[in-house]
Amino acid sequence: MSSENIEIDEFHEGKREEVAKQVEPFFKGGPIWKRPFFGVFIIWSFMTLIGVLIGLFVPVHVLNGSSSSQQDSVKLTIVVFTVIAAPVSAVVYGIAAYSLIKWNKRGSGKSDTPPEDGVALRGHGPATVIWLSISVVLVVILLFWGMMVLSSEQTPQGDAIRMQVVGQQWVWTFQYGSTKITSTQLVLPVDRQVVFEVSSKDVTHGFWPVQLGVQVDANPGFSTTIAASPNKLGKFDVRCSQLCGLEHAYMQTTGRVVTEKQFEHWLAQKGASPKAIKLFTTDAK
Amino acid sequence: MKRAIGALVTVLIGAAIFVAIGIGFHAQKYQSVAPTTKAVDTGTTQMVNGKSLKVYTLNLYSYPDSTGTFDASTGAPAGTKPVAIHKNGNPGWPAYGPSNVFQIPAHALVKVHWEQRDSGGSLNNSWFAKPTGTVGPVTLNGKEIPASGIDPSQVGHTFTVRAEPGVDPHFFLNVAAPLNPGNPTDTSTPQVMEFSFVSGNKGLYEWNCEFPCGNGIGGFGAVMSAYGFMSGYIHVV
Amino acid sequence: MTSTEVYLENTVLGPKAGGLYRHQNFGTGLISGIVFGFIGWLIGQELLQGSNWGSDMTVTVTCVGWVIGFLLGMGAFNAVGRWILGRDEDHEDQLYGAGVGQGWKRYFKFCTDHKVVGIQYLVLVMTLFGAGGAMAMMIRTQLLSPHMNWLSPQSYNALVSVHGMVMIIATIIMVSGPFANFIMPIMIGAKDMAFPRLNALSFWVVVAAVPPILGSFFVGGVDSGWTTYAPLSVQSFPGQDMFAVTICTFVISVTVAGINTLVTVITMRAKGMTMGRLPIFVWGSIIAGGLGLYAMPAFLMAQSALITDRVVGTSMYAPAQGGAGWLYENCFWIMGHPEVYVILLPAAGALVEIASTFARKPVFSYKAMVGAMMAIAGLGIMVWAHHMFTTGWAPTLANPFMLTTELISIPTGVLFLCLVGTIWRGNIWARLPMYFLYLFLWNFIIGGVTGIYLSDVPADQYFHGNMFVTAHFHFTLLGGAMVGAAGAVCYWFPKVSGRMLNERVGKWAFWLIAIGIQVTYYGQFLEGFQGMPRRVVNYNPLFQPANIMSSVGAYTLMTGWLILLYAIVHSWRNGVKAGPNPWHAKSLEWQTETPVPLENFLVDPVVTRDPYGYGEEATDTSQLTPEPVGAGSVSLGNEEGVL
Amino acid sequence: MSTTEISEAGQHEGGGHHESPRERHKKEHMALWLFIGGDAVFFALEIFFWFYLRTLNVNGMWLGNACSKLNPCTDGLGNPITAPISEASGLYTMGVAALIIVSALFIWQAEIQARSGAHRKATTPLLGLAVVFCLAAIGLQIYQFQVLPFTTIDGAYASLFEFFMGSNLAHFLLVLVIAVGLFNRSRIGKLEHSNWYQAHLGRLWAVWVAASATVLALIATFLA
Repeated sequence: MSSENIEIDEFHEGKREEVAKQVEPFFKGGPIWKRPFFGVFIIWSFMTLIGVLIGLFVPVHVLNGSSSSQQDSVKLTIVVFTVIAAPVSAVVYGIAAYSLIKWNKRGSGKSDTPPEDGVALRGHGPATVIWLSISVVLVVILLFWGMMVLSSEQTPQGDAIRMQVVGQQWVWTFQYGSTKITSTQLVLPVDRQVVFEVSSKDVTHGFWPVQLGVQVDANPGFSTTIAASPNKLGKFDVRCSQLCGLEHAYMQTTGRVVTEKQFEHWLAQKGASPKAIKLFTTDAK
Repeated sequence: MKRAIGALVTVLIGAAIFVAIGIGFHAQKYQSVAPTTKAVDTGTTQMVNGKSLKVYTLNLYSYPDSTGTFDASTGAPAGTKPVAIHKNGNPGWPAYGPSNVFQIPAHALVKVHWEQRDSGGSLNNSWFAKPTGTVGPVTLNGKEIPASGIDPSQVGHTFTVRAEPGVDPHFFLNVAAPLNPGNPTDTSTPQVMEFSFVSGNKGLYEWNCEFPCGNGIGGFGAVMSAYGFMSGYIHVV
Repeated sequence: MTSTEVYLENTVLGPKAGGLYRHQNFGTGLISGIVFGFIGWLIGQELLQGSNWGSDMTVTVTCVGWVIGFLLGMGAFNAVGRWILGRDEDHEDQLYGAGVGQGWKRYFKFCTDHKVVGIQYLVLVMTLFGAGGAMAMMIRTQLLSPHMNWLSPQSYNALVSVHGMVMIIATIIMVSGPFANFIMPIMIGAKDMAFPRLNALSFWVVVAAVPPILGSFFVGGVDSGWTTYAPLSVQSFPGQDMFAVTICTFVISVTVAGINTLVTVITMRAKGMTMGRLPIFVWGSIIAGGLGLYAMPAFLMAQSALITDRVVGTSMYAPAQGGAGWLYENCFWIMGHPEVYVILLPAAGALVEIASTFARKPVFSYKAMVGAMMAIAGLGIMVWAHHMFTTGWAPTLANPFMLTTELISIPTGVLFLCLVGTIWRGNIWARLPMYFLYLFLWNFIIGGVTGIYLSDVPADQYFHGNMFVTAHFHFTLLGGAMVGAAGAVCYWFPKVSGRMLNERVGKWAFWLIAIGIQVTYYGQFLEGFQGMPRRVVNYNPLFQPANIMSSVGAYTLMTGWLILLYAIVHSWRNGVKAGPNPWHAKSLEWQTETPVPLENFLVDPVVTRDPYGYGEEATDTSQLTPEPVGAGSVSLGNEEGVL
Repeated sequence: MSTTEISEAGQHEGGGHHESPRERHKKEHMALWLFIGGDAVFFALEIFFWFYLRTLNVNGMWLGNACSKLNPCTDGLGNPITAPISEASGLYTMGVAALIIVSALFIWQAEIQARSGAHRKATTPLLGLAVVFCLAAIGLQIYQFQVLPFTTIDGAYASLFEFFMGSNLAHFLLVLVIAVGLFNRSRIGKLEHSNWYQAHLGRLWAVWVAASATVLALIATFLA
């Protein structure tokens, strides 16, 4: 044990000057392409570019279609967050990759003895402070973005129609308020905010009209609300997002966003009286 | 090289264990309870809109006890050899028969003859007492039931069908049969429901019972959560 | 005098005849467990229930009987009994308890030696990963095709649930089990853990807890996911009772282990090992230990209330009788989120050790790192409701929880800063542990960035309950923590086994794991973007390409882990012998012999500086120097004779 | 040499884990406080459950009135909820709490005696009384379960009431084990000199149990 100790001591003898020489500043020293900053910058730029490209393309092309302003803002949020996060995470990749490229001697992985000790850098105040400040600024940006989007999405509007969503094992039923119409398919008028009052008959379900970009659980014994603003005609999916037992996978249905006229027509076809339809669709305004 | 073989052997052993467990699960939990029941071709019919559709008939039974046998007293034609209603029957667990897997052709009129022998009670959601997705009248013991459906507090079972994820159009059928008023053990006098529906596109459809006939707070535990008793597939071919 | 000579001077203590105590081992534990389980079954059947087998009462009592019987048979309660009777263990009993002179058999005993417990944990963790991994493969195979008819929905749900919980149990103990037991006491210069018997108890309690959860498949399975949200779990199969018994038992283990770790580090540090000189891994272990100690009671509460709901009909979670499912969800996540950090922090600590050793540099801003770990733990208990953004519980709290959740990215960022700062300008020694460190950096960034979307309420409304979440937490738990644990295994392997890990085989495993993780979870991210819900047995054919990608990746991943397992097993038997310090590292565990002697150090070490003095001259701050105390004699703290 | 081999050979004089009572006291004291901390989290959550369900009064089922009086109904398992829910007799609850407090006080007194160097003849009877009172608390608690006017299926109040009493019972059992152990050790003279610390630790636990049981009893009795 003590022999080991002596070895270590000898190892360090007279290394001080060598160590001092190795301490190169981040921004200075030699031609520009040899400075650490430059190398890190190259990798950083590359990784940032990849991140930004992913952010710009993936949500647009992979994400499910959008039928509501909420889903539009989900897409926008993903783009914005990815674009913000890309340069930050690229810093880690840049530093780690540059270190590996620059300071890893070839074949070190096969060697049984370690390379010489690196620079005894036990911390760097300014770097830590900058790192922390950037994180704080980012968190504030992300938080405000989230709060803004959330409040704009969920503010109830005067002309919102209110309908009841009932989850049960393993079917969704939708009740159109005063019209007493119940359907297993969700038909909604376009350009009208709709407030879903969601509840469950048995266990917890997750009410998720996918392309509407909103989601809330259907809890037994309680009613929860969520607002969506369909803004595009067409079909959308309704899925259950909370494991609810045996047939959870099949607890889904489809919905349609239709024009106001078609909507009233559909309600009438289902057997609602004109008066009730009027009460339901117009009086909300 | 030796090490490569060792690594390969490890992976193969791992794969073998995985396959063994997988076969165990497959065999234990996914065996069909009886051979697939195929709908029988019974001619063609003229629809209201003038289209002519092939007609198929499907027989469906619901029993109070899955440990019983399927014979003349429980609905099979006289002279049929008795077979178990359910391979892994459990006393006190109701079951559907003659199988939980049905096969019907696409875009045909399917006439269903359903003999309901189980007791019952109140539905969680009275909406399921009303027939949905049926074509023509729905009869109970030969009498047509009102459009509002049967009494939701006197339901035996429901036959509720929907599409698997991604199958289009979203196919939906729901018919409830009332409970058997007689002695629950007396299964010889069923409630007979008759109804028809038009099958959708080809695909795999899922049916289950929406009457909470299981245990637990919602009544959907035990038999309702065990695959093959109150749930199954409909292959539309 | 070499260590061997010191040890050989003393007579070898053999097992003494007499006393049931000395005849207890895993075999008697099993027999006793089965007997007690059977007695429990009889009690449940005849006295309490009188109804069919498989009812909740019977299953619960049977499982409790098994757990108590197994521990009794193992001899876990001997010391309690002897304390009550006033027949305290004497010296020989303690040596016997530490497994002296019992060869391989001590690995199957209630052994109090922390190194034996560490190895026992390592084997248990690998077994659990094997079981959980097989279930994962089953899930991925089922998802190869949208209408796959291989597994029934019932067994699929059971597999999903048990895979989740088995993996969570395995990851909670994967670093704090083997390495916080084997390595941590040596790192601080202690002779053993503070409570060696509790240490053994914490291990054997986990062993007792495993059979019920795996046995749940035989009584219908668990169909409510690893989160077992009530009220679904209240009406689930009796398998749910076995699940709950497992959790309640496991909580005991975490509590005992947490107390033990904290007391060990606070009271048993070597001379000179101040808190400011503790290796980061030790900090990670005690913060995780403390966090687990205070988070796990919430899980105990959630699951014991679930048991009473199921077995004796209370109504904590049944809304019809005045309960609320949100209560369960809150309780679960009050445990659930801190538990993520219980998993992560020891692994992160191990990675810091690796970074310092293989970059040959001191840890970058030690204090910031420790502060960040504490901040993560502190914030970690205040973020639970971000799992509940879409449950409809207290929508007004969305903004505060969004704030705390996003705040946690600041200390996590500091953790990254310290890791890359340590690597920066180091002379990188590209051995296998360093590979895993790089993989961790790559994966954890992805896990972190995707976490930002989920912390944002509007985006979470799309991603919640969606495969995106699955991919996200697998990237952090598997890509982050488990990769860290793999790094830790490679790093400490020479100390634990006395041999070098075969790095050629290890590197094949590494690349398969690295690629497997990316392919599997990029696939799942795609599924999530496309809108595939979690835990579905069949799905829309739209998602099939992404699912195939994910399944292929999963097979690759499993191959990688199996090859790593082979490398470990092969090297343990045939590896090149390692010296005491193959990595030329400076922390205490590398300064003692390999294999590590019974009480870790032949002479009590004295620490004069922290273990990161790479590139610094030993003379100016003085090197970590284990020195003989009392002129070569061994101080054993035995001044007051037999207790 | 493999790990196995060295550990077989590896043992030396004074091996094992012998420590002075002072050291054990320090460690076990710290461990006990940590454990009480964990238990306190559980305790806090119990109280959280109580007030959460009491405040929400889901379906008017906190006291179960909705079912038992207005419209008799079943609990979903098919069992009828018939028993009228009234508050349980506070006498039992408070009585149980009082007994466990007395038990804890006896352990405390024994600790004071042992600490000041009293002979085992002084501490043993005190600890014996502690055992008796603890047993009495357990017995009364079990008796209370049998005479309760409701069962667990009668609403959230009834459920939590029984849950509280059940968790108290589990705590009492631990106190009993410790009290019996201390009593026996005192009897054979193993609680003297510096070993008084064991009574100290036992007292800490007993006091915590008594305090938490009292708080739960007060809540269950007066905050229905």
